[in-house]
Amino acid sequence: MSGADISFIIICTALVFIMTPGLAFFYGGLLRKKNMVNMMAMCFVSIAIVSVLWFFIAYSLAFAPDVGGGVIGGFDFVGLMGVELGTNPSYSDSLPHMLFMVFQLMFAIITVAIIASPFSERVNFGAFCIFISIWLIIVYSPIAHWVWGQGGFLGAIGCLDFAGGTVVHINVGFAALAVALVIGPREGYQKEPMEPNSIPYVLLGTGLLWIGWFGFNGGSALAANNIAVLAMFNTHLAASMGALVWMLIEYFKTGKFSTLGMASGALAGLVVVTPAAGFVAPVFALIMGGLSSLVCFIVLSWRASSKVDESLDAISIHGTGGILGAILTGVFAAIGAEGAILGNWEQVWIQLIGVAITVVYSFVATFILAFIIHKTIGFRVSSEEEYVGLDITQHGEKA
Amino acid sequence: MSGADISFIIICTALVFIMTPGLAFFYGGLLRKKNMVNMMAMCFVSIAIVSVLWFFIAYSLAFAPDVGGGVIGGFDFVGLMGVELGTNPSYSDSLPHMLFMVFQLMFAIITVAIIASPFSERVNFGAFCIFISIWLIIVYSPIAHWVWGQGGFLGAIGCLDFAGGTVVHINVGFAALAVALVIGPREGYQKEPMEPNSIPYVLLGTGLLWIGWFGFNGGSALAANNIAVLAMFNTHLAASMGALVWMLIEYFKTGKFSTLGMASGALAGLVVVTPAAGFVAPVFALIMGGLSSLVCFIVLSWRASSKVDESLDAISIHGTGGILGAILTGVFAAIGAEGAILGNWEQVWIQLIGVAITVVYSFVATFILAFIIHKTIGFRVSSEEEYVGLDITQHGEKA
Amino acid sequence: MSGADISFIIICTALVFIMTPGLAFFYGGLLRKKNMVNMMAMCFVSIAIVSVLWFFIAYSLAFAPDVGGGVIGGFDFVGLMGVELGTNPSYSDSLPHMLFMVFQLMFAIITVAIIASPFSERVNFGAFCIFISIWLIIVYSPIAHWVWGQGGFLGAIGCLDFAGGTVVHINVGFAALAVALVIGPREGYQKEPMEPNSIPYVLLGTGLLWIGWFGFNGGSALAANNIAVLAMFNTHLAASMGALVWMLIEYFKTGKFSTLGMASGALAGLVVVTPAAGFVAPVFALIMGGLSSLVCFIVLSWRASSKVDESLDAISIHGTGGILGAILTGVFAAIGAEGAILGNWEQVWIQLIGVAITVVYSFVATFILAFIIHKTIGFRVSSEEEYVGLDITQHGEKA
Amino acid sequence: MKKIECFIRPEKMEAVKNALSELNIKGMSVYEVKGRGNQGGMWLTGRSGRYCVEWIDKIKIEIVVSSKVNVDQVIGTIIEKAQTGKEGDGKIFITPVEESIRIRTKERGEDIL
Amino acid sequence: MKKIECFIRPEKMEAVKNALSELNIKGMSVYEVKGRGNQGGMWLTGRSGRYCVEWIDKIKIEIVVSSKVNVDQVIGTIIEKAQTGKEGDGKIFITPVEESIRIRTKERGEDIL
Amino acid sequence: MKKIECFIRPEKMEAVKNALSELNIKGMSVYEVKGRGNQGGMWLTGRSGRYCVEWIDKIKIEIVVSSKVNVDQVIGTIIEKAQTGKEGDGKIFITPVEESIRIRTKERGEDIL
Ligand SMILES: Nc1ncnc2c1ncn2[C@@H]1O[C@H](COP(=O)(O)OP(=O)(O)O)[C@@H](O)[C@H]1O
Ligand SMILES: Nc1ncnc2c1ncn2[C@@H]1O[C@H](COP(=O)(O)OP(=O)(O)O)[C@@H](O)[C@H]1O
Ligand SMILES: Nc1ncnc2c1ncn2[C@@H]1O[C@H](COP(=O)(O)OP(=O)(O)O)[C@@H](O)[C@H]1O
Repeated sequence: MSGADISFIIICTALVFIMTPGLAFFYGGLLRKKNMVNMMAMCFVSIAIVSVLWFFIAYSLAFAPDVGGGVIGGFDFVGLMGVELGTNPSYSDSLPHMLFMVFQLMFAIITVAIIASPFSERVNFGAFCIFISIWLIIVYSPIAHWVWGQGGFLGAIGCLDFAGGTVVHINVGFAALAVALVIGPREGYQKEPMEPNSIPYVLLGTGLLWIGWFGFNGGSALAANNIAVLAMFNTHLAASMGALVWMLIEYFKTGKFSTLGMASGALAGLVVVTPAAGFVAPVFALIMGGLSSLVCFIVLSWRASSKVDESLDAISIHGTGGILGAILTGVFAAIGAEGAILGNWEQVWIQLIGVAITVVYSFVATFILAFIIHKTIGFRVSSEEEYVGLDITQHGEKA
Repeated sequence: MSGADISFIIICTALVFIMTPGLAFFYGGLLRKKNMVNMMAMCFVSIAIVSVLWFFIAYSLAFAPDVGGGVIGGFDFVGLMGVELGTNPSYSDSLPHMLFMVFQLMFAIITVAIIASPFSERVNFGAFCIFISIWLIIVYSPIAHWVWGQGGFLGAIGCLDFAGGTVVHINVGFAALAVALVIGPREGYQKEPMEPNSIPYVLLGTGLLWIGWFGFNGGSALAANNIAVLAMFNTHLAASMGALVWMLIEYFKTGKFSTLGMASGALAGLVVVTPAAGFVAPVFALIMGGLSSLVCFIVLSWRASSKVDESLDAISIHGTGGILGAILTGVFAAIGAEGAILGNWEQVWIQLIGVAITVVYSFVATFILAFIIHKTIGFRVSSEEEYVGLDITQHGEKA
Repeated sequence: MSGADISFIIICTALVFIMTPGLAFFYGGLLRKKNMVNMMAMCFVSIAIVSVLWFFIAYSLAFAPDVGGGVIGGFDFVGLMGVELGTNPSYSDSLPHMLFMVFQLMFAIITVAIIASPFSERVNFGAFCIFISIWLIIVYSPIAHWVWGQGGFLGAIGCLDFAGGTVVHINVGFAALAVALVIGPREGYQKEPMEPNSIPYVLLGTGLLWIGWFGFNGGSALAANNIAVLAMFNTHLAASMGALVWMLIEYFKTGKFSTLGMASGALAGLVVVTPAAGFVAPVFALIMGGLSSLVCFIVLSWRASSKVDESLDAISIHGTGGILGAILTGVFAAIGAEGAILGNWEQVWIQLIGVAITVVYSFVATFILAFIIHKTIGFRVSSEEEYVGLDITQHGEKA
Repeated sequence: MKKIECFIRPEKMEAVKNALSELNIKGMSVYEVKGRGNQGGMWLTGRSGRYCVEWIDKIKIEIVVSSKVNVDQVIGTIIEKAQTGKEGDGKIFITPVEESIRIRTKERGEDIL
Repeated sequence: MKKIECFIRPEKMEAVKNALSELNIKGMSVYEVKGRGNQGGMWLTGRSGRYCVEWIDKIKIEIVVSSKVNVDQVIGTIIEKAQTGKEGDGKIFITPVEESIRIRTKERGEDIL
Repeated sequence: MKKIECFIRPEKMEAVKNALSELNIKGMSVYEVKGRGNQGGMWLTGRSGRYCVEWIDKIKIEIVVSSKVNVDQVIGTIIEKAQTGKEGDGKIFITPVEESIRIRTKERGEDIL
């Protein structure tokens, strides 16, 4: 075990943790004030629920030795039995197994919190809690297993995902889309103004997400080494370029320097670089960040004009940026992996397989799950409750 | 000296630091808007005052070699003389003594800031500053010495306190209670609505406290090793379980998913696990977190219906959770210490002694101190000033 | 390469990063609400622009081997060519060159963001973006080169600047002054009330700046060693003393405990200790913090009564505190350097040279640059736009 | 001169404003208020039975119009845009105004409106 | 119809609302204002002598009542609940209302109140 | 008794208040509103042409004065302090008040003002 690595990954874990409160502010600021506490509560409850389930079962399904076929982990780590303070060489030689486990936990939390997007402003809080509990187990854990788990089949075929582009972003994007389709738009959607209630909160969230992402991507090196440095710098560069490009796009379209655009662009850059962070040279991170803003902007514009009320845009940013990132990782990878620029075009192909499988599984499984809950427990609050706002009706509180 | 440990503890120190601004938001959001700046100012001034006094005298009283009887440290470290850049093996072989000192300083700061609770919305800021200056020296420093100081008597009898359950939480809880009894309730208490002015601020504070607690408990291993990992994960798990349980309790009582309840539960979990973090297996951290929410909820309900206006609930959460944690540490300790589950029931007994002595000393000494200041300088602002709000009258500012 | 150092500096980089979002809140809270988003956007766009330019050219000008005369770096590191994952012994033996580069990048970002001060509430956002792009290259990069660059002439004559008192603070203070003189005061300045719109935001910013400064000064040791510890503690102590002294000054002047005063004092302390952090004993950090508050308070009072509308006081705090710090570093340096207290009065003289050259270059170059932009593109928005507020007119958004 | 005070749902404000603009009624002031109507709030069903949200956010638009303006038309326009048919649509009150002054020019009387 | 505008201490709002509910006066609108009375604010003593807090937060409750309502009883109820006997308790003003319209139904007149 | 409602620029509030204090008019209430005048907002030129900021923040000061007060003098004072000569200076409206009550003492009538 290495003290330096332990020190690094503990702090990276803390940084990934702070992304979820950050997201609470990012998302909360984008909604109408009457639903802001509800959104923040969804993010915070994700921390609580995912952590407890991780302890009991979800970590085991994702990271316990494969039960066959590379599809799911077994029950070896149920209740964190066998997750000791010593190392588990399948995951790291220098970190206590428990540290690897808690670092991974933070990824699961933020993923689940991002999925709050399509639930915003219209959903029964209890039903949301039930949904995420099951979703963690039947969607997140398997996909995490495929890519990162011991024996997972996407990892086995050589699918590159440095820090979770597939597991976290593509997954959550398409899950969010599925949910949005099942539960339908908010009342008054596209008819009434639904302006963000606090840009400063959005920016606070952006700042916290950004710093957290240093831990997310940097920490994914699982050691305090130069790959961590590369990942961290690439992360920053892609976010910066993303912010700049999106802002300029909006400026040329509307004549205004949209601050929200800057924040969205930063996010688009952060998402796209996630699978690539430790594999590509900085110049490609720069390019990926800029490209991601462009592509996500187009998808977002299209989404916003559609009937799909997934208004915090997990699909347009995490989903889209995630796919783009996965593919471009296959193209630009050159450090510790070989992508198309080193002549290995097959990698792109492998990446596409990873994308396709994740998209399909995430979308279909989430759709079915959401559909069942929607038809049984029911997601939507009553029209009156939606009107009054969920802060009062679900939580008895006001922002 | 170890670079890894230095790196780790410097960052943990920074994390503990951020708890106090976090607390400023947690507490500030719970009050009425007209007193929010005042509350935040109390937290920030705690940073300033405690740090300066720590330099001059408080560190010495707490951590200088004992002057006899295990009751108080001497003057060896006055003005930080003798607190060098080399190690002090009494405290750590791998850290510069100065780093140990500043890590401890952050604990003193957050403790003093928590004590702002019973002062909220009714107290002369100058009197508060005087109070905390003396309290640090006559209450905090001795108790810290007993438990952690070189030769302190509670440490000597084997009292287990991993990261400050006794020194920080029990201490501050009962000190807050004493202050509340001395200065009496706010005008209009229990007659007029006194709703929290900003749940988002409370959640921001919760997020910052939570991440800070990773440094608080994790860093208390004083090294980047697997005990730090254990402490950090236990911290997170107890907080998560606490949040979940409290939320569910409120839901079954009122039908609403209180976000404040979630925040309180997280805090209850964080407090209870503090003395136990590096000594117990995760499953016990989980149990402790849940139990703490239950017990703190009951105490808080009782407190809220009483005449005691200690409305930010240092007593119900820090005091109660701290006692529960101290006892359960004696029960569940199994890693690097032996508790009742390993047959060592005496540990519980030792823990109870630690609790009892701390409760009595903290309460009595604080009561006397508060009483003297109350009768001489006077804590309460005039009724008119209280009505207008302390932001304007004490600080000439508005939130 | 050292894992411990890498771990430490990556996290310090993250901490310095968070200073800029922190500054967004610090500055944003001080303005009128109608311009808050604009101010935050200026801070965030600084991140984006500086990072991208750093990649292309600015890092090279500052840190590539000197082209002769110690005045400017060459083009060796353009596009970060040659900035590898291995070490660059000119800067550090234990860190990847890339890590040194990104750590330095964060300094450039926060410096550029601080310069938003004189632009507040009256400037075309596009013109601001153009200004900072050029300023980074023609002012920041050269000065950074002089002090820290390989072959820089101020470094060569032995000018002491531990963490950027000269490069960051003096530089930005006088640049801000120059800008303020060029673009003139806001309409209604000193005639209409312009109260801060959110003290809590200012305090959030203060908290984030403070914790970030641990990375700023601590990380400037470029290793997880005891000098980092010293720097970090000195930072904290100076900030605490600064906060206390400024608060007391205001109290004796106005009878109110100004929270803004506390925040300003903390900043004054943080600034003054920046060049000295790793060179002086804590007691001198304490003295410097207190002294800085006193001096900055006087300068600020004078500035506030003048016609110079540099209302976020980069000149009074960063400029003034920076000069004071540079000089006092020459006086008190005793650890790893010899100042006047060790009899080496020449050091003070060298410091004064550093100060004078920086002040003159920064002021003159910035003045010329600002003047040219002002007369060509034009900085000021129209009187109507200024009235309505920049959030709507520049960004189409509302806080 | 009459003052028309209408309490409407916040989400209808833009629509009402735009419709009034077309009638060439441009001068107006907007207040954020909270209110309750004859039902004393809005009744909802929660896990623990029926409960009442006592205050609902509303917007008050206040328009002072000259006596040359057809008040009924204005009212009709507001109703058309603000109506949903559900409880909580709001109310309009008409009160008398004795004098109007434009600060910029010191002019007085109906013609400044 | 009359409009009753009462400026009261914010902390009395709930009590006033509840008391009015018992009189079956439910429709009302609430504004957050700041104000000053004849004393020109609130005078306090600080370390550096007497000073005045010029604006104090108040709540204005605005109630339009039909002419069948006993206005004096309403006023009496408000006073009973809002009075503390100290300066700053606030004032009540009565103004005339000419017409009321319910947006939901287009009904007009006193009966909608 | 009259109610004087003046919509002014927020930055003029202090000046107006001080000037009224000198006339010994101290009681008043202040509302934060947003409004638009006859221009329908404020027209600006941006990169992509002319556009209109439809709502501008204003302050409404509401002053109920007894009939002994010289309303014209009050109006004159407000205008003097609030005028800039540019569009958006605001308007003043005068409406009748039938009764005033002081909550603290239950006194009624003009003399409480
Ligand atoms: N009597 C009244 N006096 C003052 N304001 C009223 C009165 N009645 C209604 N309002 C205002 O109008 C809003 C909507 O009225 P409401 O009665 O809910 O509509 P509806 O008549 O369609 O049920 C209320 O929230 C309140 O602000
Ligand atoms: N003449 C007035 N015009 C408008 N509002 C007034 C007037 N006088 C008082 N108010 C409102 O009533 C509130 C309380 O009045 P105040 O005079 O302080 O009560 P008291 O008469 O008990 O001293 C003020 O804050 C203000 O909002
Ligand atoms: N007819 C009106 N009814 C109600 N409020 C009005 C009316 N006209 C103007 N106002 C208020 O007065 C403010 C300023 O008026 P404005 O017309 O812009 O001034 P000016 O007459 O100098 O152009 C507006 O923002 C609005 O709040």
